[in-house]
Amino acid sequence: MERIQRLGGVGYPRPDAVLPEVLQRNYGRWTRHEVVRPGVLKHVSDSGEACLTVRLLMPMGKRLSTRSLLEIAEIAERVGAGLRVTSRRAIELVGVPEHELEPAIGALRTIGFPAGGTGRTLHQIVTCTGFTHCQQAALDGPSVAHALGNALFQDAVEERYPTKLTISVSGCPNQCGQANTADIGVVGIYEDVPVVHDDLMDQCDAPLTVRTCPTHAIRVERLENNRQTVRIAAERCVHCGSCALQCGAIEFGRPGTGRAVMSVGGKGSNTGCGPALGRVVAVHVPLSPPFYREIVDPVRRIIDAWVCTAGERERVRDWIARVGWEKFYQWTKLAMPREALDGFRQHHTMLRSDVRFRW
Amino acid sequence: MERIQRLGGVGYPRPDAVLPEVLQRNYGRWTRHEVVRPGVLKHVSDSGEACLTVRLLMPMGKRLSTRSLLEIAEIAERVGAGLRVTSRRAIELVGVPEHELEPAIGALRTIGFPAGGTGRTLHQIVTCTGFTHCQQAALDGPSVAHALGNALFQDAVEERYPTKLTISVSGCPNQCGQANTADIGVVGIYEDVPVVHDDLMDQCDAPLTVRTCPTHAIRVERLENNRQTVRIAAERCVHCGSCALQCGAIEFGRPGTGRAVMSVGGKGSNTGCGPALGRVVAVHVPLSPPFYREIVDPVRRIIDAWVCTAGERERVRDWIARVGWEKFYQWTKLAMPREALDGFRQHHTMLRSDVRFRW
Amino acid sequence: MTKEEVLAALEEGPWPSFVREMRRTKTHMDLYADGIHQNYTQFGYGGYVSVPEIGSGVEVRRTRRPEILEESCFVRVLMPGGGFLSPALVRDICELADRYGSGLIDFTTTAGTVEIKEVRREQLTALVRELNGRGLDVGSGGDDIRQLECCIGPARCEHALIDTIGLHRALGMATLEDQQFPRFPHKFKIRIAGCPNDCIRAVQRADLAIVGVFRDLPRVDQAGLRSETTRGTLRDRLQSLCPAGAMEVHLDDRVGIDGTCNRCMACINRTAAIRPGVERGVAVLAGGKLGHRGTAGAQMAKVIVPFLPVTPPEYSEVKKVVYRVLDAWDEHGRRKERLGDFMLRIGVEEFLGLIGVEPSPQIIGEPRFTTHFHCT
Amino acid sequence: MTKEEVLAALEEGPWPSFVREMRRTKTHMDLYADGIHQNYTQFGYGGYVSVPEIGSGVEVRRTRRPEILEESCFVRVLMPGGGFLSPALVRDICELADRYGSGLIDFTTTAGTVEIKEVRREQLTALVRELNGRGLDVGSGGDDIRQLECCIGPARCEHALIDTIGLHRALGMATLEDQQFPRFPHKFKIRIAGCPNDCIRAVQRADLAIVGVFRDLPRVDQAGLRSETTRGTLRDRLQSLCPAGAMEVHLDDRVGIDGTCNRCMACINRTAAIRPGVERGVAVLAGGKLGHRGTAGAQMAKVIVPFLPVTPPEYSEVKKVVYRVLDAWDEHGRRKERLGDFMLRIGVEEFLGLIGVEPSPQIIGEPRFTTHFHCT
Ligand code: SRM
Ligand code: SRM
Ligand code: SRM
Ligand code: SRM
Ligand code: SF4
Ligand code: SF4
Ligand code: SF4
Ligand code: SF4
Ligand code: SF4
Ligand code: SF4
Ligand code: SF4
Ligand code: SF4
Repeated sequence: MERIQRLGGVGYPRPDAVLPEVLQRNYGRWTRHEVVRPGVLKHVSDSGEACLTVRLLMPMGKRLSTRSLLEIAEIAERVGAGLRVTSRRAIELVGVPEHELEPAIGALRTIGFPAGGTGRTLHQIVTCTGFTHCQQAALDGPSVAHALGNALFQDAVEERYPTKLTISVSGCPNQCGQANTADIGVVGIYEDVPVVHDDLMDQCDAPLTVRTCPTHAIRVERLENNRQTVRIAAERCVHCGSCALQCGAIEFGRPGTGRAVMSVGGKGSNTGCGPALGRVVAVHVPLSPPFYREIVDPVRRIIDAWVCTAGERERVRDWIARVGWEKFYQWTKLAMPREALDGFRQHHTMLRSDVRFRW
Repeated sequence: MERIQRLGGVGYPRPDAVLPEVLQRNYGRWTRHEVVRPGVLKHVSDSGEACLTVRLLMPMGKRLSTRSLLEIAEIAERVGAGLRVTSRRAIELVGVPEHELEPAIGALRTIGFPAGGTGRTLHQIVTCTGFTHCQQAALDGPSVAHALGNALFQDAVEERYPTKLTISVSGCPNQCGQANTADIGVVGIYEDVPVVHDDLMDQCDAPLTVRTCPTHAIRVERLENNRQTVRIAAERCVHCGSCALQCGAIEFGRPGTGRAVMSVGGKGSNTGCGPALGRVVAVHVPLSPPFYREIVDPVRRIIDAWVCTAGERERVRDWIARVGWEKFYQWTKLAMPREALDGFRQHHTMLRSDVRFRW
Repeated sequence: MTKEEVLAALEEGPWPSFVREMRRTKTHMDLYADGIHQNYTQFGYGGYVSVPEIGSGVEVRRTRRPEILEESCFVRVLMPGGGFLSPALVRDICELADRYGSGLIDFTTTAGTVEIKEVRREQLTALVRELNGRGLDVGSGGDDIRQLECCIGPARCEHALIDTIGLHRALGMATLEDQQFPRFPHKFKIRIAGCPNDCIRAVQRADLAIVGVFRDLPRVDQAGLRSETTRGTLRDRLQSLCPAGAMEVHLDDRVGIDGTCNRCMACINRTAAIRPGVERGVAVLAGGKLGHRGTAGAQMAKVIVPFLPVTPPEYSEVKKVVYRVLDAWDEHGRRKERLGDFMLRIGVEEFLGLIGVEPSPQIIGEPRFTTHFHCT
Repeated sequence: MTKEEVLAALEEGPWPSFVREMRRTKTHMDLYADGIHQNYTQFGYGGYVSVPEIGSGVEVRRTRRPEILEESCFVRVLMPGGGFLSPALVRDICELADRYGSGLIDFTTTAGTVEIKEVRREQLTALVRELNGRGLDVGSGGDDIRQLECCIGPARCEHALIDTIGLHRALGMATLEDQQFPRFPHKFKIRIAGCPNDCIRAVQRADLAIVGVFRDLPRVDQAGLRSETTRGTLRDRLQSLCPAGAMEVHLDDRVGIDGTCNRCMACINRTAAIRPGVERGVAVLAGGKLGHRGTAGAQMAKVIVPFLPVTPPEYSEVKKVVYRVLDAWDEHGRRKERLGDFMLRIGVEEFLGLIGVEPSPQIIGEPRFTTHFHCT
């Protein structure tokens, strides 16, 4: 069945209206690139023309004031470059003329935006809105990311790593911050058991709510007044919050019950072992803004272990696949939590049948 | 809770009563071995003493007449060797003196038992009792194995392979023949839908039967006389036969509905990619005794592809892991059956998320 | 620490501070300040907001502190594929964000839609009308197709195997209605990557991932390769990078790639002297999601079509696959069931049947090991 | 083909023929001949047969052809660990098989128990009594522990890391009661392998697999290795065999093995100059089965204890683990639920709790990726 487009949709801006000219001229003709230095890429086309790109570190939660955006855009326009946001929501000036490179980088640094996050560095940290706008947030993505970004800043502006490193932070398991896609991920979870407000059950689609629970912890019950409500079996609950998302009568996420979960080894590309989601290596991590030492320290230890023992161009996932999870825990001094096991869903893929142990 | 042994149990024969003397003398002191030639192993102890072993191909289904067994035992005793059955149920003469080697091999060949199945050969084919004694058998393991053994005989007595190859055959998915543990496996399945005999329901534990069905195809129903029976939803049935095993009122496996399923890549050891169960590569294979061309031909094609393209010492599983399933199907000219997919149980592990294709 | 000390700490350090950005706008800072200080978000329920004339792309978020701000409506502006911002576009967005919203811009994680926040409910229609007047549109909210996302592709990348931006435009405009009128079982994300490097993480994050692939072997420029590398480095670097063991360095230093190459891109990423093959198209993967709802939680998309040659500018063959998937899910999916959960529930054999795709060895990781089949 | 032609074809060829063997006995050949000719087994239901004094190890099989043979009772004789047969043992078995049965011996796939078939029901007690009199016993049938199986181990193998035959004896005798009195939810198989080569496929086939392992690194005899191999072959053979990339050939030709070695045995299998380490013990894996019953079908055993030092001849530490597993399953398992299905149903965290084992990185393949935990 073909779909017919309704009238009235303006849709997306046309590419030719937004693409910088150097890219239009060399569209599909690029032959190679190099990282000139951290934050600066040079792409060369078969026409011989080159394109210099400056990548800027973005404030966490990709939050930009119109004032800053306009300041950046003004510098871009002044040097004749285009502007874009990357897939990790860093900002790029595209097509900076060679002689404008230093002045542009200087001007951008002056207004607060250092260049970095290309090649073998820490790339832009991705995070969701967290406490700046979202009610689901068990942790505040932007401030966690900021603490990490500050602690690891030199790693974003100098090529210290075997290859790229990505860190992403999600305020809750909805994963808008894509934590488990990244080499290192941080996810907020609430550890309380949802509370049902019987008097609000008119805001609840009970059958849908029952079905939404992954562990079948919810069942429908009749009240004395013969109205229906739902009940939650605390011991079955895995604190996913799905029921609260679904049903207006369920309250979940009380103050003080937020914790972080950390994952490692997410990967998107097909090199090495291919794509994968990150695996949970730390749970019940306490949240202490604004410096979040309980998160920053393990992240540092993971990075240190990786930097010291990974091969050239070896991504975190490929490194762990080679050296083994035993070595990962040993070298990072993380304690393997019992919760790393998941008998609930991942029994078969998670447990091992080989005896290929590392000690 | 410690277990207490009841009186009366004789138990297992004592090892010292059955171990050949050369093994008792050198117990735990062996330092190396070599395959002297196919069917003959030589183990050397740190005492300098050596032990020659002759391995014999066993009739399929590990069926041996007392006459043959006594004949073999007599030759063993004559040359002063011990006797044993291996884990694949081949027969071994252990501790044959060097000068008795040729005479012994000759004598054994004369009574019908060639030496073979060691090192880089086809090892003993394992199979269950099949039609010789079992009611479950959808195919007759012994005759299928015999057809394969005859077709591949030279491969068992000459070192033609990159490394060992194992073939196992099970008459039905109970897998007493361990088919899916082997490099190449053949399993019999019935493709009919079970029939319920309401009048025999007194031989059926209905709740257990319902629970036994992996796809929840069975439900309890009341008959008009208010007695209970079970009903099977044909479209949900995956023909596993579990219900018939469980319940005397269910008939399964009518004549003419037996077919073979073939698997590849089972492996027990921890080298290469480590242990794994075989994967299903052919289904609905017709059964045509006594030569079973529809089974023998694909097995040959699989072996040929492996022999031609595997690396030194590369087991079938490791070979496929390296070259990919695409190449496996291409080189063996097998058509991938839709049934190779299993949305029912193995969704996540079976489908791929990478785009690392071979063509 | 006092509230102000916490905020101040978050303005410090070398990384550009989001608190500074928020402070440079009219954002109601107390909501955030109290939130971070109590370690508990001050925002409350929200969601779809029904505004006549607008299908999707505007939503509302309530707060727990009505004395500060009762609700914050926000508008998601559809942005061009590849993330480009012309000066005119920047000025338009900034002007409207200042005039209607708090002046804070959020390039969202889903696809870099621009969110304009803290808009007042009664101003929403006016804002959208002004956006439309400037050639901009809204969308991407509720149970609809979200803003499509693609990597920069041929605009600036030598690896691009397909015209990601062109396909984004074709598919984005063709499905616009489904992006603006929520009516599916749940949200649906489509992402397009130019090559298996997947710089937009399509496979990890999209209900439908379209990835540029090539079918023939990588092309080796032997002379170029020789000038870049010496024998020793070749062997150690290229050969050890190849996960398939498909590269061999011959005695004459030529590098050979055999048919076991799995087109992973590793060697191609490493040197300009190895280029992707010329037989190009897309692979389509379905059912990815990161959200934890549904019984199976996060799952990566699974290959349903390993190779499909594409014909710009219409890309009708791609649209056909997309529509078939959408139709199957739309018709048979349950409420709040993401595509991946739907596939899991009905089974992949049946799903492939519904969308009329024949399985091939390229779509499986490994074949099954169980012997339970439907035989009919 | 006629019935006889089919049978004749199965007597032909170079491989020793099982039909010839059957013909050399009193086996009722027509049952098989008709079966293979019709491609349909002539045997019928069977199972446990209740004989006073005998707990398990005798079973009955009915046929579909009572005019030929109504039923065939069979007896499973427990055989020594390692598969050894002394001349006396052979003679005893053969004599009894001829006298009580058809004269056909079956070394079964489970553990090489010897099956004596076509025994008449009323002769069963006498046969078992005679077996007992000669120091032999029966067992291994129904919902009990089946005959234990172990590899040849130190009796003739240089790789043996533990005394498989000793442990077989200790555990086999200690659990004899549970092998002879069926009372568990379902059958239970225990297999012991001397090293990770697992020549008895314990991990693939056993509810409880006990595998000899070492904890330190393989020991390299540098001089021995040099005399066996040249530099070129070392690199190509040993190094490329190592799945962990843990071997390095140094400039002076010395071979180094680093801590990423996963003790896979590949190098050790390859040369007598590399030997397993000296810190030895067993790994215990639970829940394997090949049978398709239960919702999950076949599954390999999963590591529950990665390293346990053992103390012969009692092996009390091994028995403790075995008993704990048996107790947990016995108490909480459902009827006809194999250990693996039970583990799957209650979840591995809970199972480990029941048997009092703390998880460690050695027991996981990869940690989970979902974020759903029980928090209490
Ligand atoms: C600009 C951007 C695409 C876009 O449309 O916005 C992009 C651009 C390039 N990517 Fe990427 N990648 C971009 C996000 C990604 C992502 C997604 C992510 O990180 O969230 C991935 C998947 C990551 C993963 O595997 O987990 C990604 C995986 C790659 C790879 C494969 C890396 C690998 O380890 O296998 C390459 C090849 C390489 O690095 O050699 C690559 C290479 C490149 C090249 C070198 C391609 C080229 O020749 O132009 C570009 C410059 C890289 C650089 O930043 O140093 N790009 N690239 C994205 C920049 C995001 C950022 O702000 O940092
Ligand atoms: C006799 C037997 C043990 C027993 O207790 O009965 C045995 C004995 C030996 N095995 Fe085995 N293996 C025996 C079944 C197995 C099995 C089980 C099976 O095949 O069903 C396996 C697991 C197979 C698998 O991985 O799928 C097995 C995996 C190995 C390995 C690992 C092979 C690998 O590819 O990784 C080795 C090491 C090697 O071959 O280098 C090995 C090596 C050996 C050595 C060389 C050990 C030694 O030094 O004595 C023995 C002679 C091998 C030969 O036959 O050439 N044995 N070996 C079994 C002979 C069965 C037969 O009749 O063929
Ligand atoms: C704005 C954005 C985050 C950001 O910081 O940029 C966002 C924000 C919200 N997401 Fe999201 N999601 C955003 C990208 C994502 C992503 C990332 C991605 O697409 O790569 C994911 C994970 C991928 C996926 O789709 O699974 C994501 C998975 C969710 C889910 C989980 C859905 C599921 O199937 O499990 C929810 C909850 C739901 O839809 O029921 C959710 C819900 C929400 C809500 C509406 C929370 C709620 O239930 O009210 C958030 C509003 C926050 C606020 O008010 O600031 N959001 N959401 C992104 C949306 C921009 C857009 O244009 O659509
Ligand atoms: C004799 C033997 C086959 C052989 O040719 O050697 C055998 C024969 C039978 N097995 Fe078996 N199994 C034999 C080893 C196996 C193996 C192989 C192994 O242990 O390595 C397996 C697969 C491994 C496993 O345990 O999963 C096996 C899994 C089964 C099953 C499936 C159980 C399950 O949990 O799914 C059944 C059916 C059942 O128990 O319900 C079964 C049932 C049977 C029955 C009793 C059929 C029945 O239901 O009446 C067979 C009797 C055949 C006959 O009359 O000749 N047999 N059985 C082996 C038993 C010797 C012993 O001493 O115990
Ligand atoms: S991940 Fe959770 S906290 Fe973050 S924006 Fe999404 S719903 Fe909100
Ligand atoms: S939080 Fe999740 S697991 Fe707990 S009751 Fe709600 S839906 Fe179920
Ligand atoms: S596998 Fe099936 S046919 Fe063979 S012995 Fe076991 S139950 Fe019988
Ligand atoms: S054969 Fe198997 S799938 Fe079919 S009804 Fe019986 S138990 Fe269920
Ligand atoms: S996905 Fe491929 S084509 Fe797209 S930007 Fe990344 S490397 Fe270039
Ligand atoms: S594309 Fe990947 S698999 Fe193919 S040759 Fe290059 S590195 Fe090897
Ligand atoms: S498992 Fe190990 S110890 Fe036992 S026979 Fe095989 S190689 Fe030897
Ligand atoms: S035992 Fe295996 S992993 Fe360890 S060095 Fe030898 S080959 Fe490598």
